[in-house]
Amino acid sequence: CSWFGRDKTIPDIPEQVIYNDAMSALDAQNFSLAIEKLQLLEARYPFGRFSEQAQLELIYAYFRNNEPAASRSAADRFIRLHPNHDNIDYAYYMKGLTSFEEDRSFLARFLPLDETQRDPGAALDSFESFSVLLNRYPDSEYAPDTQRRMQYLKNRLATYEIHVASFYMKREAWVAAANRGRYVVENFQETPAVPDALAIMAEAYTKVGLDDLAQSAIDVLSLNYPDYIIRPFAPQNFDLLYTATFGLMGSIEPAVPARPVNPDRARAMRVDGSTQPEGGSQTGGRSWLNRITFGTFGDDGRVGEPTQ
Amino acid sequence: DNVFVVNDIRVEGLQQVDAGNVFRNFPISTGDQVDGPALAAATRQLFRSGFFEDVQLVRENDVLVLVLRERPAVAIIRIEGNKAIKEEQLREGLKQSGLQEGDIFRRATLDQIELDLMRVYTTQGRYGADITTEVENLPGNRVALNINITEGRVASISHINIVGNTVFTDKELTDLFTLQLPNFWSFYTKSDQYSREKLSGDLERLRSYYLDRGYINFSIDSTQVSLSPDKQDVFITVDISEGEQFKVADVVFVGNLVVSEDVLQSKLSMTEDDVFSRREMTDSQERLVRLLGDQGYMFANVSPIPEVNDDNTVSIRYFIEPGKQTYVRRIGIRGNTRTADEVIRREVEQMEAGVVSSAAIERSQTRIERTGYFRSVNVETRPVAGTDDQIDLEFIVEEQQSGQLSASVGFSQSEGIILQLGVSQENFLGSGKSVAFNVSNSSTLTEYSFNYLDPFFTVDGVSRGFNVFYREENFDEDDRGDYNTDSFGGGITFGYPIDDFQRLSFSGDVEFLRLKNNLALQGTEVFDVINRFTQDNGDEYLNWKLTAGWSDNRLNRGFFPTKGRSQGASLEVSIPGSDLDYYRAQYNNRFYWPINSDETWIASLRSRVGYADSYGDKDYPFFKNYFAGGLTSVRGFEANSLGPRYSRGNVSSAQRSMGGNVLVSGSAELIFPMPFLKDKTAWRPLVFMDAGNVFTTKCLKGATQNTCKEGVDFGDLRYSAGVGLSWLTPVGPLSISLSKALNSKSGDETEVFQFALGQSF
Amino acid sequence: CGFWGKSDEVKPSPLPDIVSENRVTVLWTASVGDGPGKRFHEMTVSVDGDRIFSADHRGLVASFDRRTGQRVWSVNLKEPIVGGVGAGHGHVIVNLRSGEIVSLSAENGSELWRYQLTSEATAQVQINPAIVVVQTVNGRITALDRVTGTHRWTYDAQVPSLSLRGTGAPLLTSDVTIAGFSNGKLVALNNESGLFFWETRIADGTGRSELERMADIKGRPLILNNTLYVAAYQGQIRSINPFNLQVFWGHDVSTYRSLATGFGNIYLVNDRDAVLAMDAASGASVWTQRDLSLRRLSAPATIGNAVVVGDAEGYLHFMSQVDGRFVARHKVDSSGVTGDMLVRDNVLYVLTNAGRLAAIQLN
Amino acid sequence: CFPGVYKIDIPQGNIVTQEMVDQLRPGMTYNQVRFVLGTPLVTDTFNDERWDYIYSLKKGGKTTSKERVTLFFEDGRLSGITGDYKPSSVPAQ
Repeated sequence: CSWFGRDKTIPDIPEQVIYNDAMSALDAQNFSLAIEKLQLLEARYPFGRFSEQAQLELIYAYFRNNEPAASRSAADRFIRLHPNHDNIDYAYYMKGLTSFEEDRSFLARFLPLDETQRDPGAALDSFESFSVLLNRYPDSEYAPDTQRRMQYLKNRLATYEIHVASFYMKREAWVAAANRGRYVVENFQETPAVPDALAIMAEAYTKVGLDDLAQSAIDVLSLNYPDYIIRPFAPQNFDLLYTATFGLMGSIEPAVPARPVNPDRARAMRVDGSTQPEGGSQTGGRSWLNRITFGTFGDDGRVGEPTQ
Repeated sequence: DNVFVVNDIRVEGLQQVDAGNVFRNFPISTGDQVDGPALAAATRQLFRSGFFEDVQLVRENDVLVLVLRERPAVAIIRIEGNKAIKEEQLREGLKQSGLQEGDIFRRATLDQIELDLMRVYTTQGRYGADITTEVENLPGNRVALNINITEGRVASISHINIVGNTVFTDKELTDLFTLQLPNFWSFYTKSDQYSREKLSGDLERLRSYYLDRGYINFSIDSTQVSLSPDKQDVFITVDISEGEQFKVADVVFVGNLVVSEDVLQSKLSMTEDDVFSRREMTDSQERLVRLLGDQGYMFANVSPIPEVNDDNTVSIRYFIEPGKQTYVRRIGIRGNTRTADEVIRREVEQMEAGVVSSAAIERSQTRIERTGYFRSVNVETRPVAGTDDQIDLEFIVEEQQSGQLSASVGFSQSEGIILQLGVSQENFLGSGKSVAFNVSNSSTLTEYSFNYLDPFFTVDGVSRGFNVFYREENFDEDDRGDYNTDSFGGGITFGYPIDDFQRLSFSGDVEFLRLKNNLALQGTEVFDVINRFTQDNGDEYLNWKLTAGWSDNRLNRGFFPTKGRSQGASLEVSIPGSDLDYYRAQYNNRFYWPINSDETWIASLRSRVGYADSYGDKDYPFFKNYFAGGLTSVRGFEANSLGPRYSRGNVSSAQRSMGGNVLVSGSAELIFPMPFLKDKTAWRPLVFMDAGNVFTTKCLKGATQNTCKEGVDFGDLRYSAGVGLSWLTPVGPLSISLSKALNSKSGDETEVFQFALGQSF
Repeated sequence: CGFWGKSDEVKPSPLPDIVSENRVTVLWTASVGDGPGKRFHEMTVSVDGDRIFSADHRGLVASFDRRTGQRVWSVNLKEPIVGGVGAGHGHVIVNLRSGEIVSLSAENGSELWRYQLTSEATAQVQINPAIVVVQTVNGRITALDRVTGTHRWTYDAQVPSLSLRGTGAPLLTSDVTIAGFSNGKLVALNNESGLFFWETRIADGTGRSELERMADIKGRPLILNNTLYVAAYQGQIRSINPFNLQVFWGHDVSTYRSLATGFGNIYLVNDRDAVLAMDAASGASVWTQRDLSLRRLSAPATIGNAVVVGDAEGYLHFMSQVDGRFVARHKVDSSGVTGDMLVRDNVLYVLTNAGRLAAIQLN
Repeated sequence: CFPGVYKIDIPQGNIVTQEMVDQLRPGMTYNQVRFVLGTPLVTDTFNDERWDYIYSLKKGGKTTSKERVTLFFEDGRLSGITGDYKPSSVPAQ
């Protein structure tokens, strides 16, 4: 009994009209309208001429409407339905991009949160989707950008490993720290974190008495990174003066590893032509602001990332 | 037969389906040489794609013509008449049986639908339900499916009969069941509605009831479920044979005991000639597995095998297989989008590349929960592929805003611009450090304060923090006496754990304070008393204070604890050489007992006692008194309004409490689950009863109106009762309480409604 | 679509208007405690000599004089009774909820013996000079010695887990017990040894859901000039030669009530509450009375030239055995009639759910 | 400088006992060694013919025990062993 005239009889709009409306909405960047049209197209003409293209556009529309989860599931659905479609690489690319954006979370843009110390889960998903794209469709048009983003993700994940390694050095869990270092050396070869990893391995192995392992790490380090300054990761114990004066009198904070190369910033640099790498490579000096706020704000004197 | 080379393929009859789909499912392409069987196979494959009702191949000399008739696609599915089960649930059921809008319609799925939907209803005990579907053709080879349902009433249980029970009464056994005869509460509990899962759960409970009381040979011979002819009443008959009650003959450990036998023995809760109980046996088994887990045998397996002897006794053999010594390879942390990895990892007692200990993993989870930064903390263990003795751990946290942000800019004629900005963050920017600064300037309070605490100054959890403040307080506004104090100072504090639960803390502070009397109240007792105090002790004081503290926190969670207790004590002393020489000692404790097994009903008790006095020749400073009343002490009374009073005007009723140097307060609470809401984790409703007051051992000199009563008199304790609610808002915890003062005496200022942001019960 | 009311509730048909051709006279009425109660227990009355025996669900057992309705004795066992009253050869047997059956002396109601069964017995216990036979819901037939109540033999049938409430009462002859089960099978057992004579399937119990697979034989089978008539729920009605299982006739029907016979017909009330009359010899349908549909009728009984059924509102509907037209109607009380009725010497004995026992004559 | 600070135990590396080492025989494959001693937590990235079984336990801030056994392999076979435990039958490397 349709009390409120509930039966939805949809007037029959031809396939072509819906598709054109969707395309114009996309061009006008009215993404929610585009999504609505594309969904209508799929419901009414599930196997029509435009259904595959509609599903691809839907992935893009959700992404720009910043619904990453919906975009990723639309991409998954497309991959499942059309395994050998000729521009399926776009779907993989978008899957990688959605988790890439999710990793640099909303807060990171406004608060000084260093995502290399946060949950690497999204970064791992993104890395996986991108690597599927690269080895299945090496000559896809998205390969170069994917390459760059994977390099960024590798740096980010490597830096995360170094953070954990430095914690375990502070904790004096030497084997744990060494293994984290080894993980970087074995999995993230061409990242700026490798020298730190080797330094940690060397120091940890010496602390635990495996001097020959330590020596081989140092040999590799000095061979490949001659200008790297080895500095202690394990903290000396605190003297009373330092504890009472809140480190104003002397800085023994272990240096935190290099910041990863960030493609967006790199692009920004190329755009404004400045070649001077950001942040400079002040060594050792902790900014005044950083001291006062105990390492919360301001530049903490980390070694600037090496010029690309 | 006729073999020919196909030099073109033509398709006829396509409406909906895209040509690409056809060619993808049709193995023959132009230029192939084909014969009869190949064509037949190609037709079958195209048919199997499911797009077409009929596929015919016609040969026009060298052109192969595919004559296709498409299967209709389902455009719309309309479901009518469903009340008890929502449409999405039904549509989900349909999707599972392969039918959703846009799919191809096959006749076979039609009766599959009726069967699936009927099964959804019968599992809910609606045996009287009746489902009919019609297919309505639409233009463009599409169909609409109209499914109409008459749900009928849910069959309710009208007879549960257990036959063969002699040891326990019928009532004792049927009370174990979740299925009950209809009673007053049935409309809410729905316990009278039959479902197969509930019955099998109940039978399991019945079996455990007997097996846990020694009846090892208990058996359920048959279970008969029957319906009345109109299918509205369900009758359940359970035939059992109880067997004899068995005692334990002996307990033996067999296999590779990596731990000494008496340690294993200590974990048993059922030994020689106890009555046999299956639950005790399985509980002991779990404790043994945990014991082995603590020793690093993560994949240990303990299987208890009871052997029935014929003299009504059972001998139990625990067969122990420790498996390999297990190690943790990597510990992952997920879900911390704001909190830094180290802030969580430093709470984890299990080390990477170290022997695994399930006790350490459990303590780590409790420690992370106790930080109060997270709404939920879970840990998963996953074996490492390719090894049989390594596992990876993963701590998954769900972050919760802890701390509060308050900012207000106001203007009132009497006070001018009121500016207040305060940030207090437990987990400041995810750094695990707690930072709070407060800038406020209004008539009652001008304050600039900053305090900071790093709970992990050293990796072992030695905390270090400090605070600085400048404050001008006019106590008149918030009822704490008629004087003003200007003070500034600062201090540092250290704390460190001495075991998993207890911490010691030491801090040193310096404070400069100036006391100003309120000239408007000249001639009143309050004025005289303060005046007399400043005459005897001066009105400016420089104090050096040392405070020692002890805390013992065994609560299971930082937010909304449901179990455990926490207590703490502190002693603040001003060192000789300060202008005032006094000490303030206080002790507080909190207990939580879960009442039911899933810890949604919790009883909690809390109490606080304080004593302060001066030890030199100076008087005890009244502005360091304890206060009582308000949301965090005795609810139902205005904040800080309890305690001995001094009159502040000639009218006798205009009195004001100045606090006291002895504080006694306590509260009993019953916490219950938030009704009506699905996600109950963010709410904590409770009913409470508070009691408390402050007393003074020596009334201030110069008191004339004898309204101030000396000495501690428990008769003066004030009581209140009421209901309270804490809610974890995205900004921070919000608490409100509605309370009734039970024995308020004349002059007490009661308050029914009280609330605070940033404070949780 | 009933927005507020229970639109899905199935409504019984209204009282048909009738021209009463016969007169109903109530010889006597008596009250038997609270009667079977509304829990769908099928308490039946039974007669032995000139006594009639009945019980209520709280534990009261009473005996009345069949002619005058005078209470002879009544005993309260103070234990809930779930099964109908069996009487015969000096014994009155009731089935307790605890799974025990209690035999009282027909003379004075004193307890003779008790026996603990392995499950619940809802159907009336059958008594013959030598043995007493009872059927329990777990598909078991138990035979006990009539005098001493000691165990003689048991027979177990495999029954499905979902069935209609209660079992049929077995048909006890001098040397054979014929019992129908909820698995749709009819079984004949030797009274001496309990051994298995034969078995035949009355309902095939197939279907896609547990509901459709229910195939209980709940009504009592009927023997009419040594032909056996038996009917099943969602199954068939069959006329069988009990000696060689030859099936004279059979067709699909669904009933869970006992059959009745008269004027050469077999009377049956199906699960939609239509009253069907079939010729006993050929099985051809004589007449069908649908005006009482969905009034939840009791099993039919024949009295004089009428066939009578009770309904859930307590009415007795008398229909002519010739063409099924209504000839009389009488309201006993408003609690409804569920259990089978009993006719002896042209007097109808009815027990209503509230425990009112009435002796009724039609002339 | 804080008296009585509670420090958690820090176990690191594989527990190795004399009985385990005694079960080692020269020429054992990687899997056989792994079956006896368990998977090594320390392997040298730059030389996979060498496995180090080290164990250290720091209780209450002080290292209470520290053991080390290093195994050497030649083309997949156990060839030498050094460190705190030495089985009598294997020639010292």
